[in-house]
Amino acid sequence: MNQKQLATSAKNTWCPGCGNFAILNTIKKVLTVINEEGFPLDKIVMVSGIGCHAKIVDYIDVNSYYAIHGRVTPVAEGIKLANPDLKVIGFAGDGDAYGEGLEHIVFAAKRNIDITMIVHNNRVYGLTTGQYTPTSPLGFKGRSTPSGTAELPLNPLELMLASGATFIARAYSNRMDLLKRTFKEAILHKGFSLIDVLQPCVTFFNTYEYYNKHVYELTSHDSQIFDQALKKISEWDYNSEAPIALGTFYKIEKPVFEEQILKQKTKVLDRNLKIKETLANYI
Amino acid sequence: MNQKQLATSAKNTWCPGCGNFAILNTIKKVLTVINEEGFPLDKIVMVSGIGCHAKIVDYIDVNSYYAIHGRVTPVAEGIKLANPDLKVIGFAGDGDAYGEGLEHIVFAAKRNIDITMIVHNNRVYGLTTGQYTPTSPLGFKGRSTPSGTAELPLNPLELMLASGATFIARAYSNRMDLLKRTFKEAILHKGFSLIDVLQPCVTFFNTYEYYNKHVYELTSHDSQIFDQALKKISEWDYNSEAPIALGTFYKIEKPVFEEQILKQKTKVLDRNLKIKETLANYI
Amino acid sequence: MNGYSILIGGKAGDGINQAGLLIARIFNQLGYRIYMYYDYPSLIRGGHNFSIVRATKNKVGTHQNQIDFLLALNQDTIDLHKHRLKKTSNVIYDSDGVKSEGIGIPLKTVIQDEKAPVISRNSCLIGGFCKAAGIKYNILEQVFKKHISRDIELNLRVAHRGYKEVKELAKIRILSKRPLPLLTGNEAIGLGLIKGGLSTYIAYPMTPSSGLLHFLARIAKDFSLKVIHPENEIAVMLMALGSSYGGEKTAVGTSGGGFCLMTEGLSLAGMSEVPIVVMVSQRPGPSTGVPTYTAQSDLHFVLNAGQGEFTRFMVSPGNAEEAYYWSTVAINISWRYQIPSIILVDKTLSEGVFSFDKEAVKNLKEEKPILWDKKQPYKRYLDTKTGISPLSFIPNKDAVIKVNSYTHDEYGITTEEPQMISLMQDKRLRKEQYLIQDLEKYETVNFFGDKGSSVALLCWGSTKGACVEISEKFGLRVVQPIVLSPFPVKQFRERLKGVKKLISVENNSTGQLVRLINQHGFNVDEKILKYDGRPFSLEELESDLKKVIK
Amino acid sequence: MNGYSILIGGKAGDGINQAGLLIARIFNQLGYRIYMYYDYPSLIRGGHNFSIVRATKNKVGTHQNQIDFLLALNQDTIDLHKHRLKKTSNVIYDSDGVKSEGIGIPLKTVIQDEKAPVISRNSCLIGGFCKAAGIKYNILEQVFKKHISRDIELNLRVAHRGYKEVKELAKIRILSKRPLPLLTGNEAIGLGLIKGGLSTYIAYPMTPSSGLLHFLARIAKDFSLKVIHPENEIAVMLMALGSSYGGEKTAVGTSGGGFCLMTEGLSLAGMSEVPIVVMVSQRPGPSTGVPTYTAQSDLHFVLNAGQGEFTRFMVSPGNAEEAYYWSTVAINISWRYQIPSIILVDKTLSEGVFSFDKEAVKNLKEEKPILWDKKQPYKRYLDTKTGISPLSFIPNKDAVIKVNSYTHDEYGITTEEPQMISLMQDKRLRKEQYLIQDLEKYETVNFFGDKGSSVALLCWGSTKGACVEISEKFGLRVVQPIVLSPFPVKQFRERLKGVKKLISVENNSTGQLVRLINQHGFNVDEKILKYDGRPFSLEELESDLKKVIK
Ligand SMILES: Cc1ncc(C[n+]2csc(CCOP(=O)(O)OP(=O)(O)O)c2C)c(N)n1
Ligand SMILES: Cc1ncc(C[n+]2csc(CCOP(=O)(O)OP(=O)(O)O)c2C)c(N)n1
Ligand code: SF4
Ligand code: SF4
Ligand SMILES: [Mg+2]
Ligand SMILES: [Mg+2]
Repeated sequence: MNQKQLATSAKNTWCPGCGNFAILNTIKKVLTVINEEGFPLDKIVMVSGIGCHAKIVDYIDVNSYYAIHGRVTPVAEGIKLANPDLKVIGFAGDGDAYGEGLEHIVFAAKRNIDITMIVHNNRVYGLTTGQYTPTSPLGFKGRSTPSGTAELPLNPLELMLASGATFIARAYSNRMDLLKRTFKEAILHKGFSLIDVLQPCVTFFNTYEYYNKHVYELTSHDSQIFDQALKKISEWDYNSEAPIALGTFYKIEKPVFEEQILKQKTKVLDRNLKIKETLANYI
Repeated sequence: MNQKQLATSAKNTWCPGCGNFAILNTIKKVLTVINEEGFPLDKIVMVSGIGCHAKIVDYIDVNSYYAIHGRVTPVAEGIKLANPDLKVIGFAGDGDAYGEGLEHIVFAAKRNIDITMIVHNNRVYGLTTGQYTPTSPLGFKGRSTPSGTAELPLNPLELMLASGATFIARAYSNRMDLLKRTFKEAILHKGFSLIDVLQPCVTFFNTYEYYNKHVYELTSHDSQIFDQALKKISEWDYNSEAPIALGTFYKIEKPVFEEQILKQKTKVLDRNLKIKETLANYI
Repeated sequence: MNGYSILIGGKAGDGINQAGLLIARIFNQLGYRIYMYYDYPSLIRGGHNFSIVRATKNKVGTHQNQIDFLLALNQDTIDLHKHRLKKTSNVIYDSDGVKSEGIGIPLKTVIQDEKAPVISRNSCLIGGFCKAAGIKYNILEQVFKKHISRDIELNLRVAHRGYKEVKELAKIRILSKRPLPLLTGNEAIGLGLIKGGLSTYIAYPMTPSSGLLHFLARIAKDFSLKVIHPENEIAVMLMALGSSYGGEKTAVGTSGGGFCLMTEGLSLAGMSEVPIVVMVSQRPGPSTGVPTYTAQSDLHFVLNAGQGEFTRFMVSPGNAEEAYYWSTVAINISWRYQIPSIILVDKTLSEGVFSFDKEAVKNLKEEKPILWDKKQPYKRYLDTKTGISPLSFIPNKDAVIKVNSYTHDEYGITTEEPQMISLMQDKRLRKEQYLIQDLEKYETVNFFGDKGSSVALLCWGSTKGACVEISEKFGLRVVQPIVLSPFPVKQFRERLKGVKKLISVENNSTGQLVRLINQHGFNVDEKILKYDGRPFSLEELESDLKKVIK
Repeated sequence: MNGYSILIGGKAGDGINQAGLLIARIFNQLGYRIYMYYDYPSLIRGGHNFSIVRATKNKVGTHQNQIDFLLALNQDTIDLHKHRLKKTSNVIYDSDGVKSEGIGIPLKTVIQDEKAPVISRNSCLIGGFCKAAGIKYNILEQVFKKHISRDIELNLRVAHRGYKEVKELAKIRILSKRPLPLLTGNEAIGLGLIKGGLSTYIAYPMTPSSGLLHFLARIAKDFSLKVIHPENEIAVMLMALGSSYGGEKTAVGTSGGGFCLMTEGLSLAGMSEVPIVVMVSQRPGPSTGVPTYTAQSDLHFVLNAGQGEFTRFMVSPGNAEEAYYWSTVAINISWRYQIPSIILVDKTLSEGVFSFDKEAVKNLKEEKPILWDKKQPYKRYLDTKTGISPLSFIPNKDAVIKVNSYTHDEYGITTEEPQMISLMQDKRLRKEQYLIQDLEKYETVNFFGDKGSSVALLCWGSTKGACVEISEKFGLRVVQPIVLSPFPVKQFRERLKGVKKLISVENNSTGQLVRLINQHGFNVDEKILKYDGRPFSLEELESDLKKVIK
């Protein structure tokens, strides 16, 4: 399996220069590598929401559920619960994961279900032509807020930390090597992982220059320590000018939800017999 | 206006011993005090969800919107936006505010809209007869999880801190004096405030004894400092045995959303004229 | 109807549902068929709860206003229900707190004597009732031993005290029928789904659907089910679709307000053609309404829920056997056609208790879905004659399985081409045509009473019970469509042959089934509607009926 | 239809909508009436976008397949649309990138020469078009100056270059009518709501409803509106109800998927009797479907959305004037009756551009709701003859205003009493009866074409445009119910008098209006359905029509 073989018949319709291309190319590479290392591609499932980001599932020839806006996470969770042998990767937008359906990442993190969420965070609603999202800076002028927003952005990674996520990272589409390492690490992590990928939207919020100036890669960071993670995560609040750390902020081990659920399962040999027995209890 | 006058024709249907009685009596007292201090009662609006807690609006004779499960916050926000002169107090359950509609408290906190959320946190779904909620301890045996839950609880206050809430407190229905002080402080706070009220459910999760043993009141705590707030908030994770701090963890000043929104408003004298002018721009 | 009605009442927290069930089980042992109605307000302690147990020779499915025994744990029970008493009725009450005629037992004293918990007052009362009704103590003992898990010795002791306190007043006949399992409608649905291969149930609690969640959670281990209760109904539906796409036969359950939050996912199921079974149990709306009571007022909402047009299967069973049977059908059809199957019930059916006769139900098997034969490269949305595209499951080395909420081509890739849009819409709708044919082999429209009568009652779901029973008295025909989507026009027309006067009986305020049959060119002559949250009692329906048939 | 059709096409990002609008505005200045259809896939850059501008003497509301001018910014535009050309049509294209017959203008060269941005290619093309069409440059100049906000000088320069490059090929007649504002359906709705007193608009973006959000956000300051875009559609609806309860006239807008998430709140509005206006703009489903295209496939969903039974007002306007007028009615009725008012449109109406003649619209005023007269102690849910309880607003020293999602008594306190449940359901439903009477004073069912014809087209919403225009050719009657709930049975029956053959024309795959009229005892003889995401063009409808009328 090579990257070419991962292509589909779909025509790519992202804007030239969009940060999504790097995400697409990188995930293809990572899937290829994982596959070469022995994990079968047919055990990979991609899930996406609705938005520019979401088109990624049309562009990669692996199993996928192209779902609805804001609901990537529960779909991914359901797939994982159906078959814990699969690697389930969710591709969400910032409007998607941090706005419309914010509750789901909180609960997936709380459960520590072993799925990976890749958030294409362009800090704007791309596909609906440029409204502010939960991570847009204060005063952002979008089509629903022509005089500028009146709210500070969320720091989604701080929220993830507070929710009990066991793997939290930030990457930047324009730093493809780190992107690749982070994707792989997250996918291989056992437990809930979320990567906030800074993904410039050249059309509605072109942040390349800004990020190029401010990003740096975490070094000598102990990702097992909550306080260190928090410190680095809160260094940049998605609003003020500050250094923007990239890399894995937090990574710990905790029991995963699906195993707890499956523990409760037993093998039933004859359902009809069991129904009979159950009914007998109700006489 | 005295407390008696605040009564309605509704018959109270909480279980004898329920922590909700203390919340009811305390809020009545606080409303009476606020009123005596000059704030008119007809500018108070209560909003509630659905659950045992929510019945509180039936028991107090002030303006109220008895809304639906999980949606106390947006209703309260809408009322505040309609008339910023009102004091809007939301009464929510833990299933309500931390489960079904979790996203709303995060966004209300992010916006710093000046409403007060009082969460009757009995750590169980009371009215639907005892299922686990987001703050039930690991292994909780409710009717939907007879073998015990497989997930750790959320710490809702940590989540609120990560969401930008400007007033975060915890109280205990069985410590009525602090409850009263905290309610008043929260209602008078300008900005989004949330109080997690530990409220034992005698029927489905009787925690009186446990709390009586573990709670203590915060002293020499600087509620303006994020790190101190976090430290005290995370001392107890709603799961393990630990001291349970009561009081105001965090309290800071930030611009409030409704003022930002209203700033954008102007007075229009003649709508018809303005429509004509607008149409002229479209010729 | 050659049987008995026993009402037991008290406060919430007195264990009235459980007490009613114990009485029902005692009659069950005596060879009676059971129907139990349980009435309770939305609160946990206090208020007034009551159960009416009907024990009859032949199966019934509704309660009567008039009762033979009134068992009162508190004064309310007497005050609120004494109008139900006939001359021959007996009252048994807690003489420690209740003023009444009839037989008093000092329940409080007894349990204090025995150091038994307060809740065991009802055991004592049941003991007294058994004696009064001439039911042997050993029947009580047998039932208690099997069905009381906690403090059984204490309970038996206080029951025996009750038994001794009272004189025999009647002699309930023992019938020769074998006892049957007593199931709520929710439990029957659960077992029917299991029979059809259910492997995962996902739900968020909401009365009156929660019973299904609780039941399946309780028996999960026995059937190796995954039972999940996530953050809200949106997560429920979307997780369920993920699970189903992952190959697990998955169902969800809720009531109106929760169903609202599932509608977006339902439409996704329609477009992505991922099977899903949805149990919706109705209660009076709008909005929170009267959450522990009953209504049939969501028919058109559920029938039309979700944007766009897609095929859905919907059934509304009218008793436990139908609930069991049609739940199996629902899951089979959902997977065969890759469409949503909806089981629409209400509080009356969900929480009502029925004698369940499995032998009376045609035995169904779990059906295999239509699977890919590997002859051609895999296309998830292959356009076929029936509109059904063969399934393949993950992982499959030879198939990439792409499902999509956008309009898509056969492979599952998004399209905006006009021809493909129409073609795929046709493909999806075509399934309905085949489903209609397929359904011809089922009895989709039930038929009771005097089948030759030119006056017919039209009902659906839980109102069936009252209609069937009353029809015997009036010599009426009863027509009950069970399948509501796709509407079984052909069978319905046959059932109506020769009907001159059609009278609909519904638990709603506008006549929703009437509106549905109107769409198909049928009309009714009269509507009998009840929308106070309570099901029709036999007597109520009788008196309403008398107003429209002369 | 004595007019012109101009198609301009290019890639997303080429400014095709804006270019079409400029052309429309130029014709507007020449005294023409405008209808513009804009077609674009769901992507931001690339793909193929086109606008068809129709400029006619009398108003029309649909596009034609055949065009008089084809303006091509890229090769696709030629390849995809050349079948639309007549013998007399003219093609103008970018000779720097397109191969075609007709008139080439080296657009790329021109803008490079002028150092103008790429997007200004369309200005150059419009310049060339004006010359070819014999339209005076000063008209172009006037329109550009008014409607281009950025780089106007540069745009005029390249437009002039285009103007000079081309020879005059035709001479568009100047008509004597005064120019009218050109509005999208969404904008007309926005102004109609404002006219009715809108003070707060809350929405989450969703095509094709977003235009209303963007428009109201843009003009918010002019009308002192609060325009809020919260976290999701659930928050939208619930915030809106809070706002409305707080006394602000509030509306929300969305499309099918977002509407799903509002259904629970809608039912809450029904029960709590808090007024709300909901604009729903349809697109092809199920689920995400084809998000930037059109459909009329949510009628029954919207009509029945939300658990329980409650009165709702629903209109479906068919052009900008109707959108304006009925949006005012919708907000007035919502507040008068304290019920949800729904404005159901679709992409075609929402994003189509219409000449808007305010003078042709009956002038309506913002109506005051029915207010408490302070004579009796305040009861939020006072049971009145009409079912409408007088309103009081917070703060009011003398009134405590309690609204409730549970069934409640007159004061707003929760109840579970059977009599009160029925009584309050009757109260709420009674409003519908009064609303029906009230609506008699409006033209709830439109009537066009040959009103005596025994063959009638039945349509709703945006399909009106094509039906009305084609009816002239065929001498048909057109019946268009605008109010869909409560269904105006009386007026509808009158409009159908003498009809022998009724043909429904709908943009969906099952005939949803047909199903609705079936409920009221009406039938159609033929259905013309289109469900490929595109509206009917005049020619398509003509050919479909020929198949069913002979
Ligand atoms: C329930 C619902 N609401 C709204 C929409 C419309 N919608 C489609 S994509 C989108 C926003 C996408 O933003 P984001 O998730 O950030 O993705 P991006 O396009 O930026 O990649 C919205 C609001 C929808 N499809 N469904
Ligand atoms: C959308 C929706 N889902 C489910 C319910 C059923 N329901 C009513 S109250 C409740 C839980 C209440 O729990 P909580 O908020 O903790 O309140 P408590 O009763 O414990 O005070 C639920 C699930 C509902 N009313 N609406
Ligand atoms: S709009 Fe933005 S996010 Fe979407 S494809 Fe274009 S550049 Fe990328
Ligand atoms: S069930 Fe629990 S929360 Fe509800 S009233 Fe009883 S004690 Fe209180
Ligand atoms: Mg985005
Ligand atoms: Mg609770």
